[in-house]
This record gives sequence, structure tokens and C-alpha cells, in this order.
Amino acid sequence: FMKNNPAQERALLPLVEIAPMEPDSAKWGVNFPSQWNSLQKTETNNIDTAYAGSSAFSWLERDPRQVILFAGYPFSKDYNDDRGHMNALEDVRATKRLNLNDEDPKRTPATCYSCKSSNNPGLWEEMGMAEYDAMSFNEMTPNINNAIGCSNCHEAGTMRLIVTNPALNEALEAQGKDWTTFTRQEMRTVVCANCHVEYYFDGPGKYLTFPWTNGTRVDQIISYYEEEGFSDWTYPEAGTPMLKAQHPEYEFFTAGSTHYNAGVSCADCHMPYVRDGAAKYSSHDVHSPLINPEQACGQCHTDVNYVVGRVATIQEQVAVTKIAAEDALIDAINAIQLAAANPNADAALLDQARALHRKAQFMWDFLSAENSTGFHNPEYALKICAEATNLARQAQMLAAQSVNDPSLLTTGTYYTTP
Amino acid sequence: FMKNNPAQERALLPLVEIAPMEPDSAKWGVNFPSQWNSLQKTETNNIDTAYAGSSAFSWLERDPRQVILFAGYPFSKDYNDDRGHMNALEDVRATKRLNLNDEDPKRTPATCYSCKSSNNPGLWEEMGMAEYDAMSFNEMTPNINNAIGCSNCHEAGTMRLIVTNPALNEALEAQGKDWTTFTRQEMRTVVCANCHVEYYFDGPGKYLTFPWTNGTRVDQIISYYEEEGFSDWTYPEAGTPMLKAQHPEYEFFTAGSTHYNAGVSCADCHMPYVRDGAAKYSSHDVHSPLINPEQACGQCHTDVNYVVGRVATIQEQVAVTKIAAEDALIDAINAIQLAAANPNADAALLDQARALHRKAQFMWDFLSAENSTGFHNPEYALKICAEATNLARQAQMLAAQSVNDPSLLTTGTYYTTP
Amino acid sequence: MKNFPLSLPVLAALACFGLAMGVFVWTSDALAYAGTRAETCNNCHVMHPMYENYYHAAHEQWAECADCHLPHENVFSYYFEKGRQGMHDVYVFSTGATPELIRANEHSQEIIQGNCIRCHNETVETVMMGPQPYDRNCWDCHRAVSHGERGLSTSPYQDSSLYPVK
Ligand code: HEC
Ligand code: HEC
Ligand code: HEC
Ligand code: HEC
Ligand code: HEC
Ligand code: HEC
Ligand code: HEC
Ligand code: HEC
Ligand code: HEC
Ligand code: HEC
Ligand code: HEC
Ligand code: HEC
Ligand code: HEC
Ligand code: HEC
Ligand SMILES: [Ca+2]
Ligand SMILES: [Ca+2]
Repeated sequence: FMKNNPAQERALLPLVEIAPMEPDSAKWGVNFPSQWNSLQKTETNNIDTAYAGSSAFSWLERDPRQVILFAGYPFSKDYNDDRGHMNALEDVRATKRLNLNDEDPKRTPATCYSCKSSNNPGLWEEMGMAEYDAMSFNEMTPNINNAIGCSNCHEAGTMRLIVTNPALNEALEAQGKDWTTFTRQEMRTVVCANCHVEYYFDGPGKYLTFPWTNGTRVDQIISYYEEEGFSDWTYPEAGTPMLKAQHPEYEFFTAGSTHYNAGVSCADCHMPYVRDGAAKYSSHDVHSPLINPEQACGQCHTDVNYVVGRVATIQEQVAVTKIAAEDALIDAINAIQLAAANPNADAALLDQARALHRKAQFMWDFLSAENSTGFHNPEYALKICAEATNLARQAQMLAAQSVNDPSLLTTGTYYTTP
Repeated sequence: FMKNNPAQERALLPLVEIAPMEPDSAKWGVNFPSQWNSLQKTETNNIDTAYAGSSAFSWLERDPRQVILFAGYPFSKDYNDDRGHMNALEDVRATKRLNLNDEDPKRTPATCYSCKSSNNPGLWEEMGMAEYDAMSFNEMTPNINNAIGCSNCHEAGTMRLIVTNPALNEALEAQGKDWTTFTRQEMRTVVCANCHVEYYFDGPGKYLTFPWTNGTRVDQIISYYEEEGFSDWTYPEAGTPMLKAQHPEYEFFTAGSTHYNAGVSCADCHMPYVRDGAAKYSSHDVHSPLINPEQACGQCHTDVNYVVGRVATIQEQVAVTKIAAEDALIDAINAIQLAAANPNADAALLDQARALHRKAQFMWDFLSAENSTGFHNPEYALKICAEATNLARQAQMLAAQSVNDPSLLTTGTYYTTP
Repeated sequence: MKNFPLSLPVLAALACFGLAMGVFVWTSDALAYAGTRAETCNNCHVMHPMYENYYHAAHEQWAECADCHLPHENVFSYYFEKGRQGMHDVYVFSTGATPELIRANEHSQEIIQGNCIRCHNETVETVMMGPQPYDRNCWDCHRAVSHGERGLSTSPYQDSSLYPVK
């Protein structure tokens, strides 16, 4: 993209010159008031849709199964739906998932700011990402005073879309890809991959890493974590080394979805062109397209009611199938816990059970943490869900075999245990 | 449709007058040579696609799991892919599924001719469907001398599309629907439902019935069969009362699929318009649209390569998930058989296992017998598949519980047993 | 009312009005709006995506906007509809009430459908089957025929060579 596309020439000369990686979006906003005004709207959005929307409703309340599934991990304490970009800073500072005790080796690292602030590109440039990530969240806080903003996506001056997150750059490189050769339409998706991707913190330096070396499909990511021997936490009383998936929208959408294969980008749906008098600009008021389907879908689909209806049909089917997977996982967890408590359990079988539990739950989470309730790639969502359920049931069966006790095979434990 | 639509007026007067329900398509063909010529092509078609096509390849050879899944039922002896309409008679007479011993109470009834011949509308009119169905296949044979033809779909004279199969008429009535009020576009789908639907033979009179009283979704059909206490056969050594699903294309496609909701009909894809000089007519050479996607998909989708690629992506994901369901079913069957052989088995638990096996296998079959490898409704296919797998695993677990023997929990038995 | 009193002031007023209109029509090229050139419709920039897509689609060399969008049964219905639609468009445009998505209403869909059949009668005669009600639009299948690949794209990058998509 950078290599193929000349910097845009604009009819209007910029009013002010913007410093490279300028963190203050208001300064950019002098030149681009429409974009800046629309970005600011993300702060106060709070309309909800059937499965998402812009309020910070609690997923743990909406689906209490997730409290069980994340037991022993901060996500079981606090996990809300995402809100607009301008709230990123407020929300990351408010979440109960943080551990602000700098003496604790499990303290929250600065890395958690990586996707929340327009200060980052400047800071990374200044100190390098390794140094940034090695600091604690607390230590970093004074440096961070802007939520997500222009510098996270644009190059000052040319306004071209760029990869600003070093982790993305490295992950693409590991796959032999050079984003500077991407087309403009590709960049309209890749720029979101600065943040809307599965990540983990590598090593004691908490180095931000995207697990893409083997590819971005769910099984390729699992195989990467297997090779790295990585786990996020150990499931209490079950002993399973768990993996947590986080917002893999990019990986999900690009895994051969209808829209991705048709050349549609994230920005097409989430940042549709809107009119401001005569001029058109990309709405920077990024939120669920179901809130403005006329703009978001209507540019391509003439029958807007029809496509909105389709989203509902797809999401309903995905939501039901997802709950079935959760129920199967909870049955498996209960069984593994019981088996683990039994000193006579066959260790090999129990470990097999854990391996399947780990894999099944990551698969389910990959779909569940993806924020479109399957719409970004319906077939992939359902295929993964089917596999997660199958593996969870097999995990349960192995746990029962490990202690030779069929009473571990009870199903629907979520509904029957108090 | 009949009520809203006047009979067609044609620029050209018909050359010959066609008797009502005329079984001989060649006679109709005098007036409509393009349609007749294209219908005749279905006899010799034999191009295959990745998952279907027009040769009569054996499903039992392609996927030997199905031999196990249909054990004890004629489908385990002979089950081929469907061919073109003009072969219907030849194929029904050749299949090894027939039982031509008229002394045997399990003899094949005449009902098996219901969807294979243009003689039927006349015969049903003459003798009534109850009498037709009460005869044996053998006894009916002399009356049947035409494969599928014009009279199965059209009203002579007006050429309007009509419901010709009394079973369809009754099934629609049971749902309070009156097909004579349907639009022309609806008829372009409903006419296929004369045959491309799940059916069963009701009672000793083998009366052709579509199980739609509760609706046409898979769970509604299952609930109907539960209420009727119907089963097709009993699974050997397992004792499960089984249900066989057959070509529910209509039920599948109309269950909220992308294309159905968009108002697309079966004929749009399977009978696209083709040109004959200046004029265009509906191709009656019905087969997989992947053989002529330019015509079948190209008018609606300008990027034909893209949509054909999508079909491949969807079918691949469905095919993999379907095989996983089959493996789970086979594991369940093995477990139930072992439990059933154990005189100390807990009968209640074992019956629960059978109930789940029955349901799981019907769900899988509903998707598997549907001939598009999921394309007609991808989300529905995958959702059903996920549920079938989940239920099959639970059936296996119940079987193990019924004999208190975790060794029944072996998975992957299809690959390990000889 | 027996004698129509044509007083001088009235006549003068009418003449002035006529002259003013004449000048207006001459200078503003308003008569173009009575014609059929596609470029005229494109005078309104909100019609630009339609124009762009039309220009690059199959009918550019065969048909003007009006060939599809105005009824052709007779000259009266043609000009009546032209006036009605034109007034509507101008009114909406000048009051700034232009909707985000411009879509043909049912009335104009009927007109368009009639025009498809008018030109392609010979082709579709067999499948139209005479006067039988046709309960879907030609462009349900021929989605690209009038305004580009995916119905009507109003997003600039899709119809402008300035912004190559790939
Ligand atoms: C074809 C349109 C389309 C494309 C392309 C698309 N999305 Fe979405 N996205 C949706 C829809 C529809 C939803 C569901 C919204 C809902 O349930 O309210 C959604 C939901 C989301 C959500 C959750 C929204 C909320 O309200 O919380 C996020 C985050 C998101 N998408 C990010 C992305 C990213 C990142 C990409 C590119 C990798 C992308 N989307 C591509 C249509 C799209
Ligand atoms: C700098 C990191 C970053 C980038 C780049 C980024 N996002 Fe986000 N996005 C976030 C964070 C963090 C949140 C959640 C904020 C919160 O909940 O406070 C979020 C929230 C969202 C939401 C939910 C909004 C709502 O109202 O629920 C959508 C939709 C979304 N992003 C889409 C996109 C798309 C599309 C792109 C690319 C054009 C993109 N994001 C680029 C970090 C980013
Ligand atoms: C690779 C980029 C990235 C990193 C690193 C990251 N986040 Fe986020 N965060 C996002 C995106 C994208 C969203 C919006 C999508 C979502 O909520 O699923 C988000 C949403 C959030 C939210 C709002 C929704 C919720 O979950 O309650 C909180 C709080 C949050 N992140 C906290 C954190 C913390 C704590 C860390 C460090 C452990 C962290 N983030 C690390 C990208 C990131
Ligand atoms: C979440 C990522 C993101 C953020 C943050 C962001 N932009 Fe953008 N911006 C985009 C994308 C994507 C486009 C579309 C680019 C294209 O089509 O090439 C865009 C386009 C633009 C354009 C080109 C004209 C247009 O409207 O399409 C301007 C100017 C612009 N942004 C200014 C800004 C300013 C000013 C800010 C901060 C106030 C900002 N952007 C913040 C992603 C972002
Ligand atoms: C930039 C163009 C574009 C945008 C924007 C867009 N789509 Fe699509 N959509 C497509 C294309 C291309 C296809 C593939 C089918 C085809 O070729 O007609 C498609 C297919 C679909 C399908 C059928 C796929 C299925 O799984 O059922 C649905 C539903 C759909 N889109 C909904 C939406 C919704 C909802 C939005 C807005 C949130 C949206 N689209 C935005 C271009 C777009
Ligand atoms: C949107 C297009 C579309 C519609 C509508 C559609 N089909 Fe199909 N059909 C397909 C495709 C694609 C396949 C897969 C062919 C393959 O795998 O080669 C298929 C496969 C089939 C097959 C198997 C073909 C073979 O080669 O053996 C049958 C039978 C069938 N469809 C019947 C129907 C019926 C009956 C309806 C209406 C209820 C219908 N189809 C609606 C596209 C469609
Ligand atoms: C009178 C019953 C009947 C009707 C009506 C009917 N079919 Fe069939 N169809 C069959 C039978 C029987 C076969 C299998 C014939 C064989 O294998 O010998 C078949 C086969 C097919 C095949 C597979 C052809 C191939 O080459 O593999 C397709 C596709 C198909 N039908 C689609 C349709 C569509 C679409 C309609 C409605 C327009 C329709 N059918 C109406 C009975 C019918
Ligand atoms: C309600 C209509 C209907 C009835 C009743 C019916 N069939 Fe069919 N048959 C079809 C359709 C539709 C196909 C093509 C789709 C397929 O093969 O799945 C077909 C295909 C076949 C085929 C060719 C494919 C294969 O399975 O090898 C045979 C043989 C056949 N039927 C035999 C029978 C027999 C025997 C019976 C009675 C037990 C019967 N049919 C009853 C509709 C019917
Ligand atoms: C499998 C069902 C089926 C069979 C068998 C069948 N037709 Fe059709 N026929 C249709 C469908 C569906 C249409 C489309 C009707 C519409 O669009 O209203 C059609 C349309 C027609 C038309 C209207 C013009 C056109 O091409 O769309 C004629 C004439 C016609 N068929 C003649 C015949 C003749 C003659 C035969 C026997 C040689 C025959 N049909 C066999 C289903 C069938
Ligand atoms: C069900 C889908 C469908 C509908 C509705 C439809 N067509 Fe078509 N049309 C087709 C297909 C498919 C072809 C391609 C025939 C071929 O190339 O062999 C076609 C071909 C044509 C052609 C010839 C194109 C060429 O390449 O020469 C014209 C003209 C045409 N249609 C006009 C119309 C008109 C006018 C209407 C409305 C009365 C209409 N169509 C409705 C599917 C449709
Ligand atoms: C009569 C028109 C028509 C015909 C014929 C048709 N389609 Fe479609 N197709 C649509 C519409 C409408 C949608 C919904 C998306 C949209 O609005 O663009 C769609 C959506 C799709 C999608 C996206 C859905 C998904 O799940 O990914 C695919 C793929 C597709 N069609 C393939 C095909 C194929 C293959 C054929 C031919 C066998 C075909 N279509 C024939 C009208 C049609
Ligand atoms: C070949 C016939 C044809 C020509 C020529 C044509 N149009 Fe259209 N127009 C259509 C069709 C078809 C539609 C779609 C109606 C619908 O979607 O229901 C349409 C829709 C529209 C719409 C409404 C948008 C919408 O989605 O409904 C506008 C505005 C329009 N045309 C303007 C124009 C202009 C301006 C021109 C000349 C530059 C033009 N048309 C030339 C056939 C044509
Ligand atoms: C004065 C500016 C202007 C001109 C010139 C103009 N339009 Fe429009 N047109 C509009 C506006 C504004 C709308 C939206 C009206 C609405 O949706 O109520 C519109 C809507 C339409 C529609 C969709 C509404 C409907 O009636 O179905 C069609 C079709 C259309 N125009 C065709 C044309 C054609 C053909 C021409 C040239 C003869 C033309 N327009 C010239 C401004 C204009
Ligand atoms: C003013 C007369 C006229 C009108 C009105 C008209 N067409 Fe055409 N159309 C033509 C001519 C002339 C051609 C090119 C010669 C041919 O192929 O018949 C053509 C070509 C076509 C083609 C073949 C080219 C292609 O894109 O595949 C299709 C399909 C078609 N028209 C459909 C339509 C539809 C649908 C409408 C209504 C929305 C319509 N036409 C309105 C005159 C017209
Ligand atoms: Ca949200
Ligand atoms: Ca076949």
C-alpha cells in the first residue's frame, strides 16, 4: 500500500501541520473536523442490539456459564461488552481484571495499554516495545492520557492507513507478509488488526505477541501455543492448562468468510461513508452496523430489511449452538475436577482429558470472544462450535475412564448443580 | 396461484392439444420442443462435481461409515447418488433396496413409484392414492411406463405449475396452507416439493405422507414422528427404533436460508433460463448448478468464480463436520450394542441412550440425505450437525452408564475396529 | 364571465414573466430537463453514482435514463410522469431532504419493469407467458444490468477509478 499508493493530494491544504504520531486527536481534528466529530461520538454511544451494541453490559450476568468457564482467571470477575473507541482508556482502567499491586509477580503489565491509546505509537517509537511492555500498568499510566485516536491508524501528514502496532508488524513478517505492499482495500481491514486480534504476552517481559506463526486459523493458533507450551492459567481443581482467546475478529473474518472473500473490508461495514452536506467521509463513529444498517449495508445490499433479518437468523443459530458448547464444557470441567480429586485416577487418561478440555474451550472461546456472534463468518463459527462440543464431550468421557467411574458422565450439570 | 393467475395466453397457438395429465412427455414436446429437448438431456448426464453430480456413484463406497449407520436397513445394501429426472424409473427398478417378494409382508409397496413417473397423476386421479399405495410395487409395474415428465409439474393446456402429488396437497392443508393462492415465484419452489421432501409410509396401507403437521423444521418433524410412534427400522443388536431421512431439500432450503429468504426459488438455480435463438426458456435439464454456474448463478452474481468458490468453502466445512457426526454416531452405536448385550444393563438408562441415538442419527441423516452438502442452507446444516454430534456423544455416555462400564467410552471406534 | 378583460398591466405582467422565464430557461439550460440525455440527470450530483454505474454497464450505448425510468405507453403519461418525478426530485434536492439511500419506489419499479419488457419483449415472450402477472422484477436476477455490480453502490471508491479497490 505504502509502496503502491502515492500520498493523496488534497484540494484543501491542511490548516495546521500535524506532528508525526501526534497523540492528541483534537489537533488532527482541526484539519478533519468530520472525522474528529464522528470519532467523539463513540464516547457516548450506548444503544444495544440483540447480541451486542455499545453499552458495557456484563457478559457474566447475561450468561453466567462464563463465570464457571473462566473460574480462576480475572475474566470470571469482570467481563463486559466493548464500547466505543473513545472509552478505551476509561474502561481498561476501570476493569476489575487489573492487578495493580506492583509487588505481585502477577501484576498487570503496561502491555494492557497497547490497544487503548493514541499515545502508544509515540511511546513505542521512543522507548521500543520491549521496554514499554516490561513496565507495569501503574508505571505506564502517567504516560497515557489519550484514548484511541488518529495516530493509531493514520500516518500524520499523508493520512495513509498504517500498521502502528509493532506486534502486528512482527506477526505479518513472521508469515512473510509485507503490509507496505498491501492494497488500500486490504489496509481497510488490516488497520483493525492492530487491535482486534488474538494476542498473548510472551515471556517474563510480557512482550505483546500475535500467535500467527503457523497461520491465523484456530487450529493453527492452537498448534502454535502447543509448540510454545504456553498457557494463560490453570483451571482450579481440574488442573487443565488453559488458553484464553480474545477478540479474534480479524482472524475470524479473514478465515474465508463470504464478505472477506468478496473483498469487503471491516471499514466497509463499520465505517461506512456518510454525507456531510455535499461531501462524503468515512464515519469514524465505529459501532455495530445494525445501528445504522442503511449506511453500513445499504451501499451494497439494496434490501436492507432482508440483510438485517439474515443477521438475526444467523446470530440466533450461532447463539444456541454456542450455549450447547458451554454446557458440554461445564460437564467436562465437573468430570475432570472429580477425577483430579481421586488419587487413583489414571494420570495418562486424565491428562488426555485435560488436553481436550484445553482445546475445546479455546475453540469455544475463539468464537465467543469474537464479537459478532458468528456473523463475521457464520460457517466457520458453527463448524468450530461443533468441534468444541465434540471435544468437550470426549474430555468428559476420558475423565470418567481415568477413574473408571461412569457417574462422572452426568450431563446438564450446569442446570442441576446449585 | 391458480386463483390469482389467469391462464396464459400465448402468441403461438398450441400445435396439438394435450390431454389432461397426459403421461407421455413427447406429446407435450410437440408444442414445447425446447423444454422437451432439455428434459431429455437428463437421461444421459453424467458429469460429477466434488460432492454430487449426475453419475450414480455409490455413497456406501465413498463413505463406508454409512454402511454401518444404515445396518439392518435396505440403504446399507445400495445407496447411490441421484441422477437426472429421466432416469427415475430405471433407477427405482434397479435398486437393491427393493423387496419384490409379494408374499413377504415387508414387500416394497407401489408407493415407491410415487415420485418416479408421469403416469402417477393420471393413476391417482383414476384410482385414488390410497388404493395406489395399497398395491405392491410389482403389481403397479405394468401401469408405469414413463419416467418423470411434464404431467408431474404442469397442468396441461394452461401449462401452469401445479401440485400433482396428493401427499403434498394434504401436507400443505394440514398446515392450513392453500397452494392455489401461492405466487408464481413460490410455485417455482413448491413444485419440487412434490418429490424433494422427507416422507414416510403411514400404516399398513403404506399411505404416502409428509410429516409436516407440526412444521417442516427438523425438530418439528422429529416431534411428529414421536407423536406417531413411528419408526423405519430397529437397529440390529442395539435395539434403537430408527428413523430414515430422505431428500428433505425443500424443508432444508425453506428453513430460513439466505437464498430462500431472498426470494430465490429452486428453479432459479436448477432450471435457469437459457437461450434458444432470441427467445429464452427454462432449462428442463435439471442437475447440479455447478455444472453450468454461468447460467445458474451468473445473472444474479456477476462474479461466478467467487460464488463457485464459496460453494466449495461451504461444502468443505459441512463435509468435515458431517464426518465428525458420523464418527460420534458409530461410537454411540457400538456402546449401545455392548450395553444391550449385557443382561444387567439398566433398562431406563439404555432406553434414554436409544432415544438420543434415534434423534441424533435422524438429525445427521436430515443433513446428509439433503443433496447439496449443506449449500442450500449452510448455517442450518452446521447447527444440526453440531447438535447431532452432541446427542450422539450423550447417547454413548448413557450406554456406558447403563452398564456402569467406562470401557464403552472408547472413541474413534470406526477407525480401530476391523 | 363574458368578456375576458385583458388589461394592459396584466398583459405587461404576463409578457415580463414570459421573458423572465425565457431568459431563465435559456441561461440555465432548463430545457435540457425536457430532453432525455443521461447527462442531464447527472446534473444532480446525488445521481452521480447511478450515472457512473449506468455508464459502465451494458445499457450505456442503448438506453438513456428516461428509457427505463419513464413510462412509454403514450406521450401524455410520459410527460406527466416526467414532470411529476422531476418536480419531486428538484423539491427533495433543494430542500436538502435527500435520503441517505435513494431507492426506486414501487411506482417507478413498475415503470422500469414495463420498459424492460418493452425492449426485450421478443426475448422474454416465452417466459412471461402473456399477460400473466409477473411477481418479481427482471433485476432480481439481472442485478448488474442497470447500475453496476452490486445494485447501486453509493460508495465512491467502488465506482471511481480514482480509488482502485485492488
Ligand atoms: C459485512 C459486514 C461486516 C464486516 C466486513 C465486519 N463486520 Fe464487524 N460486525 C458486523 C455485524 C453485523 C456485527 C454484529 C453487530 C451486533 O450484533 O450488533 C459486527 C460486530 C462487530 C463487533 C462488535 C460490535 C459491538 O456492538 O460490540 C466488533 C468489535 C467488530 N464487528 C469488529 C470488526 C472487525 C475488526 C472487522 C474486520 C476484521 C469486522 N468487524 C468486519 C458486520 C461486519
Ligand atoms: C488502537 C486499537 C484499536 C484499533 C486500531 C481498532 N480498535 Fe476497535 N476497539 C478497540 C478497543 C480497545 C475497543 C473497546 C473499547 C472499550 O470497550 O472501551 C474497541 C471497540 C470496537 C467496537 C465496539 C464498539 C461498540 O460501540 O460496541 C467496534 C465495532 C470496533 N472496535 C471496530 C473496529 C474497527 C472496524 C477497526 C478498524 C477500522 C477498529 N475497531 C480498530 C481497539 C481498537
Ligand atoms: C492486541 C490488542 C489488545 C491488548 C494487548 C489488550 N486489549 Fe483490551 N481490548 C482490545 C480490543 C480490540 C477490545 C474490544 C473488543 C472486545 O472487548 O472483545 C478490548 C476491550 C477491552 C476492555 C473492555 C471490554 C471488557 O472486556 O470488559 C477491557 C476492560 C480491556 N480490553 C482490558 C484489557 C486488559 C486488562 C489488557 C491486558 C491484559 C488488555 N485489554 C490488552 C484489544 C487489546
Ligand atoms: C480505528 C482506526 C481509525 C482511527 C482511530 C481514525 N481513523 Fe481515520 N480512517 C480510518 C479508516 C479505515 C479510513 C478509510 C481509509 C480509506 O478508505 O483509505 C479512514 C479515513 C480517514 C480520512 C480520509 C477521508 C475519509 O473520510 O475517508 C481522514 C481525513 C481521516 N480518516 C482522519 C482521521 C482523523 C482526523 C482521526 C482522529 C480524529 C482518525 N482519522 C482516526 C481509520 C481510523
Ligand atoms: C462492500 C460491499 C458490502 C457491504 C458493505 C456489505 N455486504 Fe453483505 N455481501 C456482500 C457481498 C459481495 C456478498 C456475497 C454474496 C453476493 O455476491 O451477492 C454479501 C453477502 C451477504 C449475505 C449473505 C451471506 C450469508 O451468510 O447469508 C448477508 C446476510 C449479508 N451480506 C449481510 C450484510 C450486512 C448485514 C451488512 C452490513 C452490516 C453487509 N452485508 C454489508 C457485500 C457487502
Ligand atoms: C441458490 C441456488 C440453489 C437453490 C435455490 C437450490 N439449489 Fe439445489 N443445489 C444448489 C447447489 C450449488 C448444489 C450442489 C451441487 C453439487 O454439489 O454439485 C445443489 C444440489 C442439489 C441437488 C443434488 C444435485 C446433484 O448433483 O446430485 C438436488 C437434488 C437439489 N439441489 C435440489 C434442490 C431443490 C429441490 C431446491 C428447492 C427446494 C433447490 N435445490 C434449491 C443450488 C441451489
Ligand atoms: C415427480 C417427482 C419429482 C419432481 C416433481 C422433481 N424431482 Fe428432482 N428428482 C426426482 C427423482 C426421483 C430424482 C432421482 C432420479 C434418479 O436418480 O434416477 C431426482 C433428481 C434430481 C436432481 C439430481 C440430478 C442429477 O443429475 O444428479 C436434481 C438436481 C433435482 N432432481 C432437482 C429438482 C428440482 C429443482 C425440481 C423442481 C423444479 C425437481 N427436482 C422436481 C424426483 C422429482
Ligand atoms: C416423496 C417422493 C419419493 C418417494 C415416495 C420415493 N422416492 Fe425415491 N427419490 C425421490 C427423490 C426426490 C430422489 C432424488 C434425491 C435423492 O436421491 O436423494 C429419489 C431417488 C431415488 C433413487 C436413486 C438414488 C438412490 O437412492 O440410489 C432410488 C433408487 C429411489 N429413489 C428408490 C425409491 C424407493 C425404493 C422408494 C420407496 C421405498 C422411493 N424411492 C420412494 C423421491 C421419492
Ligand atoms: C421437474 C418439474 C418439471 C417438469 C418435469 C417439467 N417442467 Fe416445465 N417448468 C417447470 C418449471 C419450474 C417452470 C418455470 C415456470 C415459471 O417460471 O413459472 C417450467 C416452465 C415451463 C414452460 C414455460 C416456459 C419456460 O420455459 O419457462 C413450458 C412451456 C414448460 N415448462 C413445458 C414443459 C414440458 C413440455 C415438459 C415435459 C417435456 C415440462 N415442462 C416438464 C417444471 C417442470
Ligand atoms: C429467474 C431469473 C431471471 C428473471 C426473473 C429474468 N431473467 Fe432474463 N435471463 C436470466 C438468465 C439466467 C438469462 C441467461 C440466458 C442465457 O444466457 O442462456 C437471461 C437472459 C436475458 C436476456 C438475454 C441476455 C443476453 O445476454 O443476451 C435478456 C434481454 C433478459 N434476460 C431480459 C429479462 C427481462 C426483461 C426480464 C423481466 C421480464 C428478465 N430477464 C427476468 C434470468 C432471469
Ligand atoms: C435469483 C437470484 C439468485 C440466483 C439464481 C443465485 N443467487 Fe446466490 N444470492 C442471491 C441473493 C439475493 C443473495 C443474498 C446476498 C445478497 O443480497 O447479495 C445470495 C447470496 C449468495 C451467497 C452468499 C451466501 C453465503 O452463505 O455465503 C453465495 C455463496 C451464493 N449466493 C452463491 C450462489 C450460487 C453458487 C448460485 C448458483 C448455484 C446462486 N448463488 C444463485 C441471489 C441469487
Ligand atoms: C437499463 C435500464 C436503466 C437505465 C438506462 C437507467 N436505470 Fe436507473 N434503475 C434501473 C433499475 C432496474 C433500478 C432498480 C430499481 C430497484 O432496485 O427496485 C434503477 C434505480 C434507479 C434509482 C434509484 C436507486 C434504487 O436503488 O432504487 C435511481 C436514482 C436511478 N435508477 C437513476 C438513474 C439515472 C440517473 C440513469 C441515467 C444515468 C438511470 N437510472 C438509467 C434501470 C435503469
Ligand atoms: C435536481 C436534482 C436531480 C436531478 C436533475 C435528477 N434527480 Fe433523480 N433524484 C433526486 C433526489 C434528491 C432524489 C431522492 C428523492 C427521494 O428519495 O424522495 C431522486 C430520486 C430519484 C429516483 C428514485 C425515486 C423514484 O422516483 O423511484 C429515480 C429513479 C430518479 N431520481 C431518477 C432520475 C432521472 C431518470 C433523472 C433524469 C431525468 C433524475 N433523477 C434527475 C435529484 C435529482
Ligand atoms: C430502450 C430499450 C431498452 C430498455 C428499456 C432495456 N433494455 Fe436491455 N438491452 C437493450 C438493448 C438494445 C440491448 C443490447 C442488445 C441485446 O442484447 O438484446 C440490451 C441488453 C440487455 C441485456 C444483455 C446484456 C447484459 O447486461 O447481460 C440484458 C440482460 C438486458 N438488456 C436486460 C434489461 C433489463 C432487466 C431491463 C430493465 C431494467 C432492460 N434491459 C431495459 C435495450 C433496452
Ligand atoms: Ca459493544
Ligand atoms: Ca446427483
